[in-house]
Amino acid sequence: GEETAAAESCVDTSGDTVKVGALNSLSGTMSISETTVRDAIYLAVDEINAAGGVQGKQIEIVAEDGASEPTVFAEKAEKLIREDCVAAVFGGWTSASRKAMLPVFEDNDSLLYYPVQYEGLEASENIFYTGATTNQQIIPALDYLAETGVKSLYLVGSDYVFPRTANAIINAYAADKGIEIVGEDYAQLGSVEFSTIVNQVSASGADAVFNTLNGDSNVAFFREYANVGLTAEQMPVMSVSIAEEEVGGIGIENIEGQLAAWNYYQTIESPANTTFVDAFKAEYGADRVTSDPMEAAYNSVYLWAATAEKAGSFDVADIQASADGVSFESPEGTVVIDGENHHVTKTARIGEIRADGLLYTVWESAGAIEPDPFLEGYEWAADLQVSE
Amino acid sequence: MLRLRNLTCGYGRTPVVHGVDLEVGADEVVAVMGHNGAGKTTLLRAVVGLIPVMSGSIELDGEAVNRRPANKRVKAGMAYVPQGQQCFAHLTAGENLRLVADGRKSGKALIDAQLDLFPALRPLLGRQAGLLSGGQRQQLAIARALITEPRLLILDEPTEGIQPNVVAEIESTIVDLAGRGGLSVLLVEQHLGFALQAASRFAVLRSGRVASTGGTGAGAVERVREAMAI
Amino acid sequence: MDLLVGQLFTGLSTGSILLLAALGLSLTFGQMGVINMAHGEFIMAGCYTAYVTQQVVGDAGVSLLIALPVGFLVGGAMGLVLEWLLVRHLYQRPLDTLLVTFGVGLVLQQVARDVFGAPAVNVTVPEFLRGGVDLLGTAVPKTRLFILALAVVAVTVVALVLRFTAAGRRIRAVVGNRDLAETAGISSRAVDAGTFFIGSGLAGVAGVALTLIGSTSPTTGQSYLVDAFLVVVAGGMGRIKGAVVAAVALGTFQAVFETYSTASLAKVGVFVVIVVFLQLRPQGLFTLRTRSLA
Amino acid sequence: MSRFFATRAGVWSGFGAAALVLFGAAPLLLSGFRLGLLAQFLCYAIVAVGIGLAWGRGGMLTLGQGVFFGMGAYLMAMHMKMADAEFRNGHGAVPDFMELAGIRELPAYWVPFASPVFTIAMILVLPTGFAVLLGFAVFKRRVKGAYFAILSQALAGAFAILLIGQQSMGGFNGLSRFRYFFGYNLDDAVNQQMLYFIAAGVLLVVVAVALQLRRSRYGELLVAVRDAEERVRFLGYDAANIKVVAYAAAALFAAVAGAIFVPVVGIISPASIGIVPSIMFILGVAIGGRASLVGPVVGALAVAWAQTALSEQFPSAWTYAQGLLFIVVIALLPGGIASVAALTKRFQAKSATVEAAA
Amino acid sequence: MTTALTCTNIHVDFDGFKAVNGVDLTLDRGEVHFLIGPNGAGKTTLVDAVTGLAKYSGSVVKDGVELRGKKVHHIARRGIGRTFQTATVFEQLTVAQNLDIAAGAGRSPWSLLRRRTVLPDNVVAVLEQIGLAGQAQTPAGILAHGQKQWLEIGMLLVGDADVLLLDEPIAGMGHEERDTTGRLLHEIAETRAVAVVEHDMDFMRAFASRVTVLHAGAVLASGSVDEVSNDPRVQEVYLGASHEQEAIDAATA
Ligand SMILES: Nc1ncnc2c1ncn2[C@@H]1O[C@H](COP(=O)(O)OP(=O)(O)OP(=O)(O)O)[C@@H](O)[C@H]1O
Ligand SMILES: Nc1ncnc2c1ncn2[C@@H]1O[C@H](COP(=O)(O)OP(=O)(O)OP(=O)(O)O)[C@@H](O)[C@H]1O
Ligand SMILES: NC(N)=O
Ligand SMILES: [Mg+2]
Ligand SMILES: [Mg+2]
Repeated sequence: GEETAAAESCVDTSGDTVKVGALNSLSGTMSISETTVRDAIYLAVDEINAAGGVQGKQIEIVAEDGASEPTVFAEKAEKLIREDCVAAVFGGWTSASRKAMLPVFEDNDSLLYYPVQYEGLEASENIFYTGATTNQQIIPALDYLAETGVKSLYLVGSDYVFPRTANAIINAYAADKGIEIVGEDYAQLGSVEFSTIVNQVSASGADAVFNTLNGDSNVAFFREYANVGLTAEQMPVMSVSIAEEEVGGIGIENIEGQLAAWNYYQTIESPANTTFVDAFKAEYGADRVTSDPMEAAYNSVYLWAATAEKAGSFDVADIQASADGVSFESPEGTVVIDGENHHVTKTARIGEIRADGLLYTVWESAGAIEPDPFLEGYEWAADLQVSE
Repeated sequence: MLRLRNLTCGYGRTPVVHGVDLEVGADEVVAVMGHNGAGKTTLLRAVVGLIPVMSGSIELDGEAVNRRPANKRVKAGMAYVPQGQQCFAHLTAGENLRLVADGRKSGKALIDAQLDLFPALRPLLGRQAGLLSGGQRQQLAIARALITEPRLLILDEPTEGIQPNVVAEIESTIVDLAGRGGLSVLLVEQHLGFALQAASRFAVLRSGRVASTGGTGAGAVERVREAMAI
Repeated sequence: MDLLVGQLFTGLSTGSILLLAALGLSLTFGQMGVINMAHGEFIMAGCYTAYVTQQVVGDAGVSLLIALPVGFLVGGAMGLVLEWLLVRHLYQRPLDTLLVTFGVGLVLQQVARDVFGAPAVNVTVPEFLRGGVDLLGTAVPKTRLFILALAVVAVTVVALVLRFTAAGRRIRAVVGNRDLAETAGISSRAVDAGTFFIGSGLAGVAGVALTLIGSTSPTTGQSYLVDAFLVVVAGGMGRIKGAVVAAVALGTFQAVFETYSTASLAKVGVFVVIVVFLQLRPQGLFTLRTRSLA
Repeated sequence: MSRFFATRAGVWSGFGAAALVLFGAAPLLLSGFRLGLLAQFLCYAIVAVGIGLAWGRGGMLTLGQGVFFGMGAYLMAMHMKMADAEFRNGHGAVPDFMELAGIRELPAYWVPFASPVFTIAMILVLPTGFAVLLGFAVFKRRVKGAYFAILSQALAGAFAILLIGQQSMGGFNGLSRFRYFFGYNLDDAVNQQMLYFIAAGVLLVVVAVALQLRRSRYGELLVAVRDAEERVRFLGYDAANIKVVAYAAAALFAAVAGAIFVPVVGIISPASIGIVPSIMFILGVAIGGRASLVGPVVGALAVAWAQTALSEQFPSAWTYAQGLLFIVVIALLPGGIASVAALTKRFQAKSATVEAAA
Repeated sequence: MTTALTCTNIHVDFDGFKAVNGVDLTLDRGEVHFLIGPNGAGKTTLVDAVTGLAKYSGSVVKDGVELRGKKVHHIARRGIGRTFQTATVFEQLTVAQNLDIAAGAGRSPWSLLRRRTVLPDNVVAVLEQIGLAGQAQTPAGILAHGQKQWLEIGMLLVGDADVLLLDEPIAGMGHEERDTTGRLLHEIAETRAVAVVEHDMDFMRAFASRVTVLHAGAVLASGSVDEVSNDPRVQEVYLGASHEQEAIDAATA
């Protein structure tokens, strides 16, 4: 909002608290995933408050329900900014919800910290992306498959933007690397009828399956997959949306040995992760697991706090100006904000699902990967690039 | 057999029948007459239990049955043939009969007896009742009621839409059954000739109130006419 | 070729799943005219019954066999409560039952979320139903064969009961004319409650069976609901025969269409086919006519 | 009371009062954010008026209004995206979301939506025309009652699925990020207020149209068809035509509401038009009173407001509240809020009779 | 007298069952034509056929126009009106609204979309004629059975039907009401053709101009009241032995 005064900020930090928003779906289909993110945000806020807060101020959370609906996300984001006058908002999961909120944050010149891996090709001044972009998740996963000798791939995904973009990238990658894409299928979000798709996968004789299905569909897909007799040895499935949370519902007997690509697993051995996992379990129960989006959400609060400390202000412009290079010793390793595109550096990891329902790193990138949301560093991706 | 005391009933919150007193003795046939909309059907519906009683009471064999659901009253010996040739449209004619014969010891024989009474129904047993002609449905309805071997038969314009020669049959059947003993009849009928022939007593309803009662002997025609005319 | 055989079987299997989900509806909706939008949540309750049973019993095979009847009772009991509290007051207002039961569905979903948590839980498939059998060169999952068999059994039992037993006649009588049934000595309250119990119980059974192939989460059930209603509509209200044919036809159409197009378009295709089909047979495949004007 | 509003003077004073509240009080009392919210709610109210007509008066429980709402919204959104693209990259430019989806060439069917006139014409004609076609297909074949309800619900489902699959229509994400509304910058608070006034004005117009339809002979005919469709045929009317008119009017209202919704809210996606949102449209109508004229408006506003207010305070409780509202209102108060007055009267009458009887 | 409607060789077949089997029938203006016959003879089915509700073979011609294959509402607009064995009126609407709707099948869409300011003259006249002028503003749902049937007839009259097919119009009526109805029918029939399906023989004897007897889907006899009453075949299948008794009843009444 350059021309108008509509974006006059009402953030008030004169007292000894600073308000932030937590905007996640607590109802509707996405509440499954987003409540876990909410838990991680609260954990981080509690820890920071216990350690003295940000610039000496206690963080106060204003919570809102996105209700799994993009319009509600937009409405609630506007409410948090204009009525509650929060300094920043943490939340969102689906790209649809992010796309709905983006103009709200831009028009009102406020900040969103978005914690989920996504399809890239976006960089807003008003959003900090703490999940992976495609070159920190999809491309490493492809590299791994190519390394293990996969020559043909079958693509299965839910019908929305992330899988579609991911598959566009995979197709470009495959064309460049001589990998054959033998099939590409999309199922409605929430669909549980996978007989046809699995029959086709089975008949295709592909070396591996790249799976971008989301949510409950994974349960039906993997059951069908196992039931027609396909196994991880014959035809491994590389998934990018199945984390520790989902494995239980799918049933370990259906998915043991399959692969996933993320930046974080609960099993990562590092002091930061041990602290995180212990704190999380102490807060929410020993039976709970931690996962990549939770970790990214946890990180996002710390990154915001660190940036505010560095800027010495909660002002949006100051935070934007100070963000570059801010880092955090996170459970997945050191993450650093790229001031240019507002993404963070991340370490890519391929995980294997084992009998205990957890994912174990079987491969990891040499150090953290710089974020490249527009895939400018990849020649084969030239056709995918967009003008910003 | 049946005694109505100060019975008031109607639809929703509007009473249609007001404070009716009426009695049907054992083996007696009582005809209720009255203009269209006088409340005859409403009265009968209350007696069988299809609409609630607002005040007053309905006694069957000296016992108040006000609060019993219709099906219990039927099991206690009432049978009802509603106005308008009603049947279970989606069941076959045969199933309509078997439905009420189910669970009765001599169900088959009972059905047969009715088919002898209404031979026109025999070839129609396999046809869906909803497809029958109006008169065929009415015959079916009467047959269905008789199968339950009622002690009190409640008929709402039973001859409406029935061909003359069958009307005569029905008439003689009713007189016959009542004459044999064990059956009382409460009959609503517009057809004066039929009503006075079949019944031993009559009551005329006007605007939901009993306007006149009496025996069906000589002069009854005039008294009914007079009660209805005003 | 293999694929085609596979797809034909898939159609049959999808059809049997639809049928299982729709069978209860063809009683409560088709027979009684109640548009029970909470039917999906009764299916969901069946799923959680299977889950809880498995937690208690342990052995997946034994628990499946126990869960089937228990699921019937759980679904049926929920149906009874719903019928007693709400539906019985609404028999004259079928469209209103749709909205009321939609509200019930919302509440039940939230209850499931609060009790079992939002993420899906896992119901383990028994050893004897794992893997597939080879049919004409394609691997057909045993779970699907099991569901197919279950659907056949359930449909046969329901159809025979409705057609040939006194109870069936009573159900059809009450459905046709409640007042008249009362005066024929039938307790319409009892029949209504009984019919709703069975219809809802069948949803519970469907739920238990569906844990073999799908997920068990608060929103499971929803995904089957609209398709199940379409099956009943296309088959003709209250016609079991129609429901069977419609379920298999829609399942096969979807499976074959999906092979040459996408799963999403197949869903749209199903809708278009039904609208076109209703042009030819507005009251569904098999209908009972009457001469009344109502 | 109700008698007064049936008179000519009553009607005018009713509209006057509504106009005073909508154009006077609300903008004065509400913050810019709340006024924007109210504009959004008014869009729902416009849809509700149409449902009241089709369902309350015509007996057609249309569970698929999301389809028409969505059509209006998407058509408007297409124009706004075109305008934005043109502003950024010149005439014929590809909107941003298409670039993301890898679409480099503007699809032909998008091209005419550069024209505001064409867009408005399409918003008025396309959804209505579709409703007429579908209405004919369905009503001519005498599909009605529960059949119609379920079919219309399936339609909403199918439409949402279809849109999700169309990358050139924004797919699952839908269309968002609009800068201009017919040349006016949406960032500007004054223009946001103007949008609110448009919504309020359209609502009044729609209510007036519905009022006329109800009071006309057509309105009586519609009730006649609702209660005894077959009989109407024997009087020489084509009952299907009568139903189609109400259905199409409801579709038109929904489409216009959708078209206003887009600039007000800033996004339209399949999530706002599928099965569940379509049923939610019904909730307000049921609560307000399906058969009354202003009931649906009041109900829609009340539900939308309650949702916002309750979900701020008790996020997950809203689901329960929604469910219970459906149950309680429809089961116990089928006439909605509009029937409360009549009900109290009856209740008093009843207790009077009970006393008299006792 | 002019011929209003000619039915030739009508056959109606329900899955092999011949409900109407080669019926010829003409209805003339100026007469009240009774259709009688045993239950299930096919009377209602014949009416169904003429009004477009049942599929048939053969021909139905009104004023030179073939009606077979036309839609229900087109047939109605050609001036053929019918009532049903059970009265169906629009219960939620008032008597006047019922009649107004019935009067308006030919109205332009434009006039439909406007408010009714005054009752059309023909509606007022018919209200008078059917004796419901006092109940013009009463919702039809709370009318008595017989009044509903008069209203139904009135609805046909305002709709300018000049062939009226009435299926048991006096079912459930009392004596005076029957007489009133009978006179009404004759009044109506002065300029129209009226066909009445009835089982009430007193009523038929009192008001029939001509009688056609159907049996098993075919015409058994046709002629004046006396001709058909004395036809032994009619007595056998329809009137029965008791029709003497009926005659006595009628005499005492
Ligand atoms: N379901 C109903 N709801 C409200 N009022 C009704 C209902 N049924 C009948 N009435 C009214 O109750 C009154 C009495 O009707 P009822 O049917 O008892 O008359 P009746 O004497 O049987 O007449 P008929 O000889 O025409 O059968 C009438 O004024 C009628 O309009
Ligand atoms: N749709 C149908 N399918 C099968 N049979 C039918 C159908 N409609 C009517 N019938 C049969 O056709 C015959 C003629 O019926 P219709 O109703 O015309 O008789 P009706 O002469 O009007 O008799 P009533 O005097 O009893 O009203 C009856 O045997 C009836 O059962
Ligand atoms: N960003 C995602 N996973 O929608
Ligand atoms: Mg009566
Ligand atoms: Mg007949």
